[in-house]
Amino acid sequence: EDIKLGVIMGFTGPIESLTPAMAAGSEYAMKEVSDSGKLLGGATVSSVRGDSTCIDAAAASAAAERLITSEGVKGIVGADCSGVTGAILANVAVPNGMVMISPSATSPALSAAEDNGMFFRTSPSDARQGQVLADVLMEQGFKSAAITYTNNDYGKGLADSIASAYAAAGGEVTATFAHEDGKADYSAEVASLASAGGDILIVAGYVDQGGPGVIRAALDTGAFDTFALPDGMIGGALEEAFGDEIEGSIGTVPGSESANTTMIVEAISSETVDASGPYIGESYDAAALIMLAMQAAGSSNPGDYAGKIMDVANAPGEKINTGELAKGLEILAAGGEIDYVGATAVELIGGGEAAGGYREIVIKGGKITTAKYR
Amino acid sequence: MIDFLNGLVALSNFVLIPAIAYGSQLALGALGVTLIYGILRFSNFAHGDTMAFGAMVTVLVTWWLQGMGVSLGPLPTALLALPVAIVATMALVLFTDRMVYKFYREQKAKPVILVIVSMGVMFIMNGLVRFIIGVNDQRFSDGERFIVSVREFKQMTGLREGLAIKTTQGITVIVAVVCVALLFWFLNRTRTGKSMRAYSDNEDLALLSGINPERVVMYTWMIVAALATIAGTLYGLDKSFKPFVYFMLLLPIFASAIVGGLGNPLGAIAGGYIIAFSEVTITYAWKKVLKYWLPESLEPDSLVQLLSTDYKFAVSFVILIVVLLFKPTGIFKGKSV
Amino acid sequence: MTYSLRTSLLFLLMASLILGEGLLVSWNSALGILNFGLISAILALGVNLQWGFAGLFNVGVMGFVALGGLAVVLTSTQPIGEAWSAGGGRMILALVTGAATIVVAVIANNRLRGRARAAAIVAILIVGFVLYRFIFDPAAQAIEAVNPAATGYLGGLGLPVLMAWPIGGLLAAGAAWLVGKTALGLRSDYLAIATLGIAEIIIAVMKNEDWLARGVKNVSGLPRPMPYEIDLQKSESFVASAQSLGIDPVTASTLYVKLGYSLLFSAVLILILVAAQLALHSPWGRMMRAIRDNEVAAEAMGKHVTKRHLQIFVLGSAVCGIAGAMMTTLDGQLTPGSYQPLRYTFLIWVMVIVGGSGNNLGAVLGGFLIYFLYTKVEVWGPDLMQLVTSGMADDSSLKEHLIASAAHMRLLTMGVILLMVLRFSPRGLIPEK
Amino acid sequence: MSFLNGQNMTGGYGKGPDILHDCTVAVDKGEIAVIVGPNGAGKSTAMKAVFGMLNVHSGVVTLDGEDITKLSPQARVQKGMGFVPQTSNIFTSMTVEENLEMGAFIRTDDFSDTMAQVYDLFPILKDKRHQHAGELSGGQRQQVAVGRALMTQPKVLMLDEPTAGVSPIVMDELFDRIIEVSRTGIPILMVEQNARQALEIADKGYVLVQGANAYTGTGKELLADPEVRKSFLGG
Amino acid sequence: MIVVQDVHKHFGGFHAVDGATLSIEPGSITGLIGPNGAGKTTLFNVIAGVLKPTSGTVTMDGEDITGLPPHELFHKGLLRTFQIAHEFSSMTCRENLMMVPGAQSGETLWNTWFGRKRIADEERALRAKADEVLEFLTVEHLADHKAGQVSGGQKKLLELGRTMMVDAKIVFLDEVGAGVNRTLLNTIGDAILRLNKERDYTFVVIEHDMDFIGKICDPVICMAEGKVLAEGTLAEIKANEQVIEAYLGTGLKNKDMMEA
Ligand SMILES: Nc1ncnc2c1ncn2[C@@H]1O[C@H](COP(=O)(O)OP(=O)(O)OP(=O)(O)O)[C@@H](O)[C@H]1O
Ligand SMILES: Nc1ncnc2c1ncn2[C@@H]1O[C@H](COP(=O)(O)OP(=O)(O)OP(=O)(O)O)[C@@H](O)[C@H]1O
Ligand SMILES: [Mg+2]
Ligand SMILES: [Mg+2]
Repeated sequence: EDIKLGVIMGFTGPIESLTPAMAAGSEYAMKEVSDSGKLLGGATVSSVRGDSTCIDAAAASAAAERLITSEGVKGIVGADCSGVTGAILANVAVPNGMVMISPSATSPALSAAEDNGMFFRTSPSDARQGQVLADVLMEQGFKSAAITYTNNDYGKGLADSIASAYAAAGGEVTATFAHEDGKADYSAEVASLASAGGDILIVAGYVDQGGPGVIRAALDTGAFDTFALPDGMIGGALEEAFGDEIEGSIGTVPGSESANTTMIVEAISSETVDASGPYIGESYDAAALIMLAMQAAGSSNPGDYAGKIMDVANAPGEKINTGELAKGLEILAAGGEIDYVGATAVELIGGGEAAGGYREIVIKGGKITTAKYR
Repeated sequence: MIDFLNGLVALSNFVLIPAIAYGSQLALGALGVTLIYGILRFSNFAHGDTMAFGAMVTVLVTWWLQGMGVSLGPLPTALLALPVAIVATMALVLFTDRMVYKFYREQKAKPVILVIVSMGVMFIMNGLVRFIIGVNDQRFSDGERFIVSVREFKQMTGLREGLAIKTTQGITVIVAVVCVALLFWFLNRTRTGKSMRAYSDNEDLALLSGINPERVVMYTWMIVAALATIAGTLYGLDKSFKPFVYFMLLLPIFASAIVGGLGNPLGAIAGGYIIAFSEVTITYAWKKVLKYWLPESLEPDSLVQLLSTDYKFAVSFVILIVVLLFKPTGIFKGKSV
Repeated sequence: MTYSLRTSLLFLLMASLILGEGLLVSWNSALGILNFGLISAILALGVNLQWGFAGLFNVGVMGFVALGGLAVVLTSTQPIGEAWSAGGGRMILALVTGAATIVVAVIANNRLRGRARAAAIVAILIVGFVLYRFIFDPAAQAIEAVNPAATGYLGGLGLPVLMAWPIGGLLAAGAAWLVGKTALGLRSDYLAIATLGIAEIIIAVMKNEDWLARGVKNVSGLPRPMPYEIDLQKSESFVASAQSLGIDPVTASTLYVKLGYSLLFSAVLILILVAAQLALHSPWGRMMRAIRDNEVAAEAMGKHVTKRHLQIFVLGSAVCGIAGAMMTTLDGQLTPGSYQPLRYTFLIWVMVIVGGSGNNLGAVLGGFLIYFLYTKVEVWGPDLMQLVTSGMADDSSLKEHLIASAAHMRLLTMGVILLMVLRFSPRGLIPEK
Repeated sequence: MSFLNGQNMTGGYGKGPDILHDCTVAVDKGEIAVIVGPNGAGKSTAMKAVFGMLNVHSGVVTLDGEDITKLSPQARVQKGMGFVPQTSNIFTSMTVEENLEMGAFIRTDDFSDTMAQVYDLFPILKDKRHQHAGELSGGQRQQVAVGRALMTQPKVLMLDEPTAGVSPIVMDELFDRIIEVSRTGIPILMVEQNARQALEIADKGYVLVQGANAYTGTGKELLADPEVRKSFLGG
Repeated sequence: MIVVQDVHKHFGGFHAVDGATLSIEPGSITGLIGPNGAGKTTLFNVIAGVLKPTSGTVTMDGEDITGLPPHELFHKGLLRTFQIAHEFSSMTCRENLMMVPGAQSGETLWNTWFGRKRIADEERALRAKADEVLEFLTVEHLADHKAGQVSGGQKKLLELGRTMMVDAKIVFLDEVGAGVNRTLLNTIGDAILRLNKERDYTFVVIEHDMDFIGKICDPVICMAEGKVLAEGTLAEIKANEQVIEAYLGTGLKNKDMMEA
């Protein structure tokens, strides 16, 4: 049997440079499972990609529609951006009873979406990260900060939660300004942020969108020289672009000690896929969860395995790390229980979203280094 | 007095210098748009992607040069690569013209058809660039980053506020001024330039005067290709090269060309600065500057900001519309088809 | 080939494309395309009214579509009582103050002369602005503070969602009237960029004014005029009738809902199309064409050009607003960040031009065809790449590179198709007679 | 054979119906040939056909014995043909002087003399040399148009209603000048509705009706023909 | 009934109309002549509301109409033609005429949807009228041709034809004759005389053809350099030294005219 999984991401559009690696991450998990030959007695898994465009809800729904009704996929990894994710969920996934696990839609609003138990995400809601980042800032002694965020639901939600957590912890937010991704120039934003001042600039953006532009302008004008960077900003591109220019900057990314993405990143890195961006591990995990749940339910039917996703993701059971999917499948086949850890220390809470362990990073010697796990 | 200077330096550093540099970048892009409009009489949506293509060739050649160990000392190596890129871009646009636009010209299609056609070309060029170099940020700048950096400036003057002027900013401004002067001279003083204007005015009559229309079109595209490549490269040097951003640049570039008056090179320059300055100044938070300028008792604790930067783009459009209401064809009385 | 034969053939071809999608791919996908095709056709009609009839180069379509979308939220969601009590009254006062400032400024502009005029206007605007911000800021803050993750806005009127369509039209018409009053003195590309700017301003407001419709935080779960598929799947009578037709209940429910939308949208399209056709083939249409051809002469022949321009600009924009509301209803959510000029303005223009500007049937055809292609090239692009690379060695890096960039073939394919169509019929598929 | 000869031309615009039917116009060195006829007879069309701006599917055009039927308009300009069309015959967004310069576009010699002559002929243009031609009055535009053609120093000059809208005094001068030009050996082919004055100075006259030659003769002959006078010259 | 009082129109520093004062008697056919660039067309444009005068007033039947927009003047019965033809190029010649009458009930959107019957009746009448005018202008065969694709002279005829579609009080004709065949021009002259007699139209006619002016105009006004140079019957004007020097000249054409 060949089981098809849909991978719906914005292969064109504003985050087109992140998505190839994310898709490759999830497809890597599928390959791992297919190669093991242990899923449902030797089924193989293949992926069918669909373009979410990240922004066009209609196009994204049409793509999902096609995957489900004509390609006959049994589960969907995606979508990427929160807006289109919500649209696909409401218009296509729920009506068709399709399981959907998003690796990167982090909007808190999705927690409350009507999902009929079909929607999960492997990235934590932004509410949690705000708290973590605020803690890091206070511990490092940054007493005042300016915030700039990418003007979408991710950036806005994250900025809101950072601001409120930071203020609650006693920090002073001097200003909060949005920046639009893909714009030609960020002088205006940086000028105003500089005017507001602060010990550090929090940039809640994307590493291959407006984020670096803002940092560049801030560095060049001498407005700020240390930055606090949430998950969307952490990636190889950051090291490449700034190196030790942002020495001492701090950041947070979902992750835990026991989990690591290095293996996936190495496996998928190639000439054509730049694997330095975020959400690669999450994508791997999303695909892994679907397949593990199928194994647990003994069926590839979404209606059957949806209920098993929480079981395989959480304790009790044997911990399954990246690259150990075969082991997980075996245990499940034998009727045992697993606690999937994967690339991002998956722990699903509430309505099926990641609880979120975080890795605190610091830029040292021009490299992203791990300070500790939270 | 020192306080006043500090305030002034802060204002220059954060507002004036970035706005001038950004304005020049827009102006260079707008020159290309305005020329196509002025002579071939349509709004060329593919201009942003032409810029991206030109810049991409520069990036590739620069990498190659860097690999060979060639450098220009304090200046970016990309300047050496520029001529190659210009030639490549010229080849591309001339090829496009042959394959695409020529047909519609012969059909005497309405300008709006050409606009839509240029969107088709935009999609294709867009795909081409992403195809060759990918969608990610690419760095290719080297040489001395700053003419004056913040730290140097502070050391030099002993002021609390610093001032940075980047090499690329300097180059951009100089190049923009030189380009517009050359173009102005070319169009108004040379025979070829005049024949280009004549063609744009009345194609049939140009024919009757012995002007070869295909030649005019060819020259136009070649100049536009050169301008686009220069603009794209300078922008890429200053910020970074990313194909998608060139598409997004299109909007402010059009705004600049229009507010200045389509078809007029001086208008493109003026328009570029107007758009850039309105983006940067109107939403500026004056707190920092006022802290220096006002006596302590009056020091503001709010940001003293007229509008949030969220609206910077909106503001520049409001200004554009206001200008157009008083000067319906732009500041320099542009054309309209 | 005669004109009407050509037209019928083209529509037949379009119908068979959609039917083919249904037979070869899936009926769900076909109906999905049909529904967006219907909305696109309405949008194209709106633009064609303005451009094809009157020569108004409106590139602000996106703004009016977005206003239609906003209308859905303002009409159909439940009011948030808490937010209203937190700052509703004050917000209304602020908006009234803002409007009053502008009205007073306009009056001053008309009444006063000379230097006093400029001074008075500046003074009025500054005082008004400060007053406005003074009332507005706390109100907005208070409203946005009410449960920001889930609400944080005023909510709507709680009316049936179908009401949102005409209201969307009205909202767009109102905005168009304001825009028209100020900007319709402009011509060709100057008008274009002005309208483009206005659309950007509308989007900026929708993105940043969270109290209004949650800004970039989006409003999802909007009410819909059709039953939910889940409910249908649970309804026994529905399941029974589905089974009697031999369709599995899940598919039947999704098809049922889509078909319902198709009928609603078709009704709107036909209504607007008939009205537009009647108007075009009448002295009114003739007058409009005259104005488009030569404004100076039309003015000398007693036609009130400005008034007519305003009329058609408002009408066309209202149609776009209706379509925008329909689209948001279909999406079930309002995401201001998703309004991009490329998709909501230029794609519509492509529809009009490819279909044949100045011809209503052309616009409708263009709407269907271009939307169809826009969705299909997502599939064709990668297929094309597979085909291109099929001859290459499996491990060649060029092949890998080509396959990896296949997603970008979407726009490229779109571009190629666009150029092809315009090459073979430069005046559009169904040109103006 | 005449110096410029449009022989038995048949053709029309684009894919439309034929406008010209077997129409012949010709002019020799030192001659002035005038075409007259009712509105829509095809006079302008005949001129355009001679200049290669039309599909002529039968008939030939020769210049100085050479068959130029297949040449593009530009190439005909290079061969020394000058043409003033009836409508949109100036560059409105360029100054008067630039308009004249464009007339001399194919010349590589110094053309300041010719320009001075044109300014002598039309003094008003000298006053307005730096003004955009689009801002001129109707008659002034016409003067620019003729001036532009004169700048070419053509081997043969074709004028489509050069005197439409010019005042009597300028018209007189224009005719004088046309006679002068023709005396230097340059053949002149023109369409005129001020037909009586034009035929007065014409060596050859053609009356076109519905795209075909109706009457041909010397200017005097046509003027003397009562039928022609009544039907085409306004009695 | 039209009184032009000290009208100035400046373009930058150039005074195109420089203090023109004249009055047009009801029921007259006034000829307006003058050298190229005298300001005749500019004066027309000021009267017809296309240009706003720099100073001065225009009154019609005692009512100040200075600066009123053209469409309002049209409804007051003031029509004009353009020196450079302004046809509606993508419409047929018949449509060019049918669009003219004001207050067509089919011009309101409401009626296009709910008043089809009335529109159909009106259209039939209009069509007949338009065909009549086309026939009069000898271009009935062009009724269904696009106006952009007819000859230069035919476009001028359409200009004139439009003014014949409605009952006008006063019609300004800007060089209807230029480019029009002289035989046809004679017919047009007759028509103008007839409209003047039978329907009481007032005409103001700019023309450089003295035969035509002589045949239909009385009085004749000669402008030069933006001012009124002379006024009177054609004979008086022709005898005026200044007019001869500035405008008529003594050349071929003049001779020819004297002979005639
Ligand atoms: N828009 C303008 N800008 C500058 N000058 C202008 C403009 N329009 C007209 N003029 C000038 O005003 C003068 C009068 O022009 P007008 O068209 O009124 O002349 P006219 O008497 O109608 O001449 P003609 O008999 O040649 O038609 C001319 O010298 C012309 O150059
Ligand atoms: N661009 C065109 N396309 C199609 N038909 C045209 C075009 N121009 C003119 N015609 C037609 O060709 C015929 C001859 O036109 P032409 O311009 O040669 O007339 P003409 O003799 O110059 O008249 P006039 O004295 O009025 O200028 C007319 O019936 C006209 O309708
Ligand atoms: Mg003619
Ligand atoms: Mg005139």
